[in-house]
Amino acid sequence: MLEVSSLGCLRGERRLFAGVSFSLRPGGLIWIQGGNGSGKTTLLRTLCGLTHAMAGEVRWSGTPIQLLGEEYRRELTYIGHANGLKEDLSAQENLLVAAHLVGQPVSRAEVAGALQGSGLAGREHLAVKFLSQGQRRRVTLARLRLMPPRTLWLLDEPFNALDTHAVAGMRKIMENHLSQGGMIALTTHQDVAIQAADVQTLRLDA
Amino acid sequence: MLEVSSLGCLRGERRLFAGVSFSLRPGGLIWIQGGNGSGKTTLLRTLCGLTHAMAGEVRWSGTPIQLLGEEYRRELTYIGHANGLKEDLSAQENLLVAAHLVGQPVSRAEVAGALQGSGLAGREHLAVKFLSQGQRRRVTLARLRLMPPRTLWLLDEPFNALDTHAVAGMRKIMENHLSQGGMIALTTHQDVAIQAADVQTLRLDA
Amino acid sequence: MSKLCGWMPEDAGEMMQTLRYVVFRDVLLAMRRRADVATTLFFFVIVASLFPLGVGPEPKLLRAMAPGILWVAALLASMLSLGRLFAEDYADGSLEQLVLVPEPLALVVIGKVVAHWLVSGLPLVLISPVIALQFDLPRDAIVTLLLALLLGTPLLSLIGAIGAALTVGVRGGGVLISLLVLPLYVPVLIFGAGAVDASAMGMDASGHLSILGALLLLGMVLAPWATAAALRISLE
Amino acid sequence: MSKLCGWMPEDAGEMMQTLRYVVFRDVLLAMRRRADVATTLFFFVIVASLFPLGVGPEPKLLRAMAPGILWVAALLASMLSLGRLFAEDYADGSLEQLVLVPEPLALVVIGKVVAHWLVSGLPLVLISPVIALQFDLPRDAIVTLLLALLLGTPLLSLIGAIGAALTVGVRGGGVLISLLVLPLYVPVLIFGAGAVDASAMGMDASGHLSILGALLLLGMVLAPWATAAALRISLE
Amino acid sequence: MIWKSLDDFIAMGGYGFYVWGSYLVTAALIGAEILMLRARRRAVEKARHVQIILSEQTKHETTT
Amino acid sequence: MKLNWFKYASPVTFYPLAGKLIPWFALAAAILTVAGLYISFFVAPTDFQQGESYRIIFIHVPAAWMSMFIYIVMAGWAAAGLIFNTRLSSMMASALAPTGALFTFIALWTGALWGKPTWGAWWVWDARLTSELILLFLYMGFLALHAAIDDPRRADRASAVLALVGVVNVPIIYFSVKWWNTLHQGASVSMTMAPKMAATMLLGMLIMALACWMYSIAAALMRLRCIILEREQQAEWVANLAKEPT
Ligand code: HEM
Ligand SMILES: Nc1ncnc2c1ncn2[C@@H]1O[C@H](COP(=O)(O)OP(=O)(O)OP(=O)(O)O)[C@@H](O)[C@H]1O
Ligand SMILES: Nc1ncnc2c1ncn2[C@@H]1O[C@H](COP(=O)(O)OP(=O)(O)OP(=O)(O)O)[C@@H](O)[C@H]1O
Ligand SMILES: [Mg+2]
Ligand SMILES: [Mg+2]
Repeated sequence: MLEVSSLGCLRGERRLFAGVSFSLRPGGLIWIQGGNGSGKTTLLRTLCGLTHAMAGEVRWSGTPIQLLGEEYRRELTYIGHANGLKEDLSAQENLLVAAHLVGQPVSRAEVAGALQGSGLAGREHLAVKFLSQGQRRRVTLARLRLMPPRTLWLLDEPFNALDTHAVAGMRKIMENHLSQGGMIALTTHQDVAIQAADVQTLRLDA
Repeated sequence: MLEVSSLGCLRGERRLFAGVSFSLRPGGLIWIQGGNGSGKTTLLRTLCGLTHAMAGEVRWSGTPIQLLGEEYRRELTYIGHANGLKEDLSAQENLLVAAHLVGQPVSRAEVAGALQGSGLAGREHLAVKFLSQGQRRRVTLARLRLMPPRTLWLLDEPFNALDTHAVAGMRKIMENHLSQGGMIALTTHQDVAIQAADVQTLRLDA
Repeated sequence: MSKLCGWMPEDAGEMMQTLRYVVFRDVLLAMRRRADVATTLFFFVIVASLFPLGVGPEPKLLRAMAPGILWVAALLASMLSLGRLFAEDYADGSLEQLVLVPEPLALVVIGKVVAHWLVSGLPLVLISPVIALQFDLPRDAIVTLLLALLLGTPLLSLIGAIGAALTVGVRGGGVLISLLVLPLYVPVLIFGAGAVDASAMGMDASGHLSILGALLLLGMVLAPWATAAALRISLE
Repeated sequence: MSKLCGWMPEDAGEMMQTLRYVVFRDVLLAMRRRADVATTLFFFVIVASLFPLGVGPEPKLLRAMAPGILWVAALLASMLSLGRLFAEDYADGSLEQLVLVPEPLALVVIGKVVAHWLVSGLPLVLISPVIALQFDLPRDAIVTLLLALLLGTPLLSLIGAIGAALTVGVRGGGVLISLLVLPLYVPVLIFGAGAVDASAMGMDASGHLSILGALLLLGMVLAPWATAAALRISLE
Repeated sequence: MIWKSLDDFIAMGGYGFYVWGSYLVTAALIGAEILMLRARRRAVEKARHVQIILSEQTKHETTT
Repeated sequence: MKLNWFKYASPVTFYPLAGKLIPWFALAAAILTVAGLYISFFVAPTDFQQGESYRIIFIHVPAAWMSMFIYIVMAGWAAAGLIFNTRLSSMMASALAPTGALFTFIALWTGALWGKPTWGAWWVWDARLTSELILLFLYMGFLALHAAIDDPRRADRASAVLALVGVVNVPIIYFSVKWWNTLHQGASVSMTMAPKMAATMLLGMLIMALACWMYSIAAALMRLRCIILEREQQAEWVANLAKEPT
């Protein structure tokens, strides 16, 4: 379980947000909303420990995440605004390497399956630099299709650049993850209706 | 007037599209649709002369654009998927330099006005690298607010990363441009209803 | 619509304006990092100081090597900063915008090269006498060194720009490119170091210097066009 | 949920796997961009071959300079390729992903350093005898050179990684990195060149070599941690 | 007394250029550091002043 | 005791304390400088080997000492800032760096001016000279890195890592350079002084060194106060400061 208590963040001399508290249980989704620059990305990065909070705490199963380190990182998948793909490697290679690096030894067939599911069949071996913007995003998101998935997904604008078909596909993946007891924290400016038992929203607007 | 006749494009061994023909008159908007990787970006880049077409021709007021060169570039504003901002310069400096480079000598006050209109008041002097994803996109799009605008706008996913408020603002700018006799070619996966007299759609799906 | 597009005067002044703004933009970017210029200088000084550490402190040996050392250091300092001449613009999408500027692309290239030289070439020329003193070069040789660097560093920037443009978003052919561009530096180095060498030995260096000057002229005429062509190809 | 997270064995094998895949990834990438590897190598060759051109053909002078020049060239070549060690990963967002890998970050750093050495250090070691022959070094000295480079170049990669990590996301990183790293390279240069020098003069080089070895051990123990700390700070 | 005259003092036994070059440059550098510190201090003070005025204004606006 | 220590480890309490200390250190520096210069130029006798050129020693050696000492102190503060995460320590480190670099430069400059009449060259590749040059590079690296990172907290931490790496390396560099020079004898000139340093010379040198010390502390504290003000613009206590005369 992810618990966030009275988290606050300063940027430059500006207070981005303060007193953010929520908790996310298995099967729960939190949709972080707010205008451009309201601090959604900063919040997500704080949740995965890349940025330090000025105030408050993030706890995973009761322990502050700084104390957990690797144990916490093992539970989480963060997909940021940047795709994190190497332009010179193919989609297949990118996924294979990424999965192995986080200790998820997938086979080539599994990767091919995930890419196929993302509508990239026939482009598995093309260097990522040749792919279109939306195709790159699809490759990045295909990580979420590789089994067995991490528990906590932190997704920053996952639907950016995706066409409607791909958005629908992603939605299904996310619903599936939630129904299996996963957790998702999500930001998006698009109106995507995700069906889940436990959906919270959090507005960060100043 | 922009005329496109039986344009075709190959990528690798793949035929992206072929036989694309349309014409865009003053006040006209063309919405280029298609799934991820269907060739929308490639088409837009061909329209501004960054990519050469395999077949067919693009004509501006009757002359092929390759023959026009600078004269054509003087008429056009292309906003691609990448923002084209320098991270170390402030929003204000970025806009000033960009405008002067294309021979549009704007004043500081005009730039400040455009930024204000884009909801970036108070952040004019912050280096772009500190801005959020959506704020960067807003800075890029603020070029379209600077007077006097170019005639032909080629916009690749302008609404990416924007919040709903900013999308509405952009829509108004675009409608205004069209009503003044401008032309727009646009790609977007989001459903934005732009009110204009002459709206065409073009589907590129394979 | 004619009102929308006809507002702009088409004259040489506008070309100058584009040029000025390209230079302005790049110098501004460099100035944003106050440390940037100083860092290039220090790099030059450090590289020049490394050689004595490797070769040993004998003044005679060092004096013989000094012209070569100084030129290699200059070449490196200029080359290190060249790598990013177009790469950053390419990555953030502003290179596309520069290519779409309604002036000849070669003009934009000239602007970028001038800015590069102002930021990384000129300071280096100015500090070179101090380093020449560390190697105990005679006064004549120091003057020649200054002149040679003044002619040579812009040439390095011009040649380097071609390489930088070719390697923007390379597709495979990269090995060939480095094969082509790196050897182009060699003449600059040979004549540059040769001039200083000659003058350190009390001979006339004007032959070497005039060859450098001729190369510079040739470079100024040809390199911007080659760079512009290379950029268009890379962006395709 | 326990099923979701409990599938993974936690053992040393897994750490090895992470290490192996970091190395694999970076070497693969380098192979895709063979131009980079070639440029490093070329640079080494050009810097080293320039001196005979600049200094003149006296074999005695050349032989005296050779160890120093070869080592400085190696230093600079290794440093040139450092700029890309983390910068590209940072720009495309994959550095964040590497930091989030559920193994100690120092392990990832070791992987990247190993890959960097394989790609830019090793080829240089392998080509060095050829260049040493150009300078007419005796056979013993060439063997010593090989050994010294074999010990020294990994150390260069290790020290360089700290500088690369500190300059991640900093503009002008390429030049700044050299300002940070080159002074730290000095001991490697001195003992490396010293070893070759000693052996060229017919003396025993094992003292120098064992100091290099000791420095390498020290570097292997300390540098990955410093680099990991620097990376975390840079990503903050 | 070591020095016969002021000229003798300035000449420093023929090493005047080197000795005074050392001391005067040192003095100049230290003086420059002090001046730069002063300037920095003044700049901070000015920025702070502006900010205080601004914050007082906004306080005023929000209360009224 | 412990409480007291941490009280002064916070910028809020240290700021006024520093303000009170600065005049005293500045005064001490001024008095010691006058005394030191008097001894250097009017008391110390002429050196029979080098003539008057040796009088450079009274600024050269203190500057060289300070350059090395300040680097170590700076690295110590940087380490404290990194480990205990105290803001003040990191600020102290960045306040010391420019002064240290300044003294390094002075040591180099005066050394070069001394070398020309003594050795006939502005510069020789001697071990001590070379390691002082490298020390200048290390300072410059620290300053450049700090200036290149915009976020002050990040800049503090990154340059602290660099300072620590440097401190591990400084002895290695020092000894390697020393060894390097002894290996290649030959034309290099070794630094020799008058056989027996007269007591007055030593006294002058020590007093000048003390003066440099006092000056460094005063300058670092002044810079520290500026840094505190710059960084804590928005903090309430800084705003309150303005209402009281400083
Ligand atoms: C650029 C040139 C020079 C540099 C960078 C330099 C640097 C240094 C350094 C770093 C020290 C302190 C060493 C220590 O305490 O272990 C020092 C001390 C000293 N230097 Fe220099 N020096 C230079 C030129 C000279 C010259 C030309 C002379 C005189 C001929 C000289 C005479 C001395 C003396 C007498 C000491 C004090 C020695 C001691 O405390 O053991 N230096 N110098
Ligand atoms: N150094 C700084 N000084 C002032 N403001 C800063 C600084 N650094 C970041 N900011 C501000 O912090 C905010 C960062 O927001 P963040 O990226 O988290 O926004 P977001 O909610 O993800 O927005 P978007 O929807 O555009 O992605 C921005 O408003 C930015 O202007
Ligand atoms: N060298 C190549 N070999 C094969 N296919 C290629 C090559 N280069 C590009 N492509 C394909 O060309 C297409 C480029 O599409 P483009 O970027 O124009 O798509 P798009 O319609 O803009 O998509 P999106 O909605 O994702 O932005 C992609 O499908 C890509 O896979
Ligand atoms: Mg965001
Ligand atoms: Mg596209």
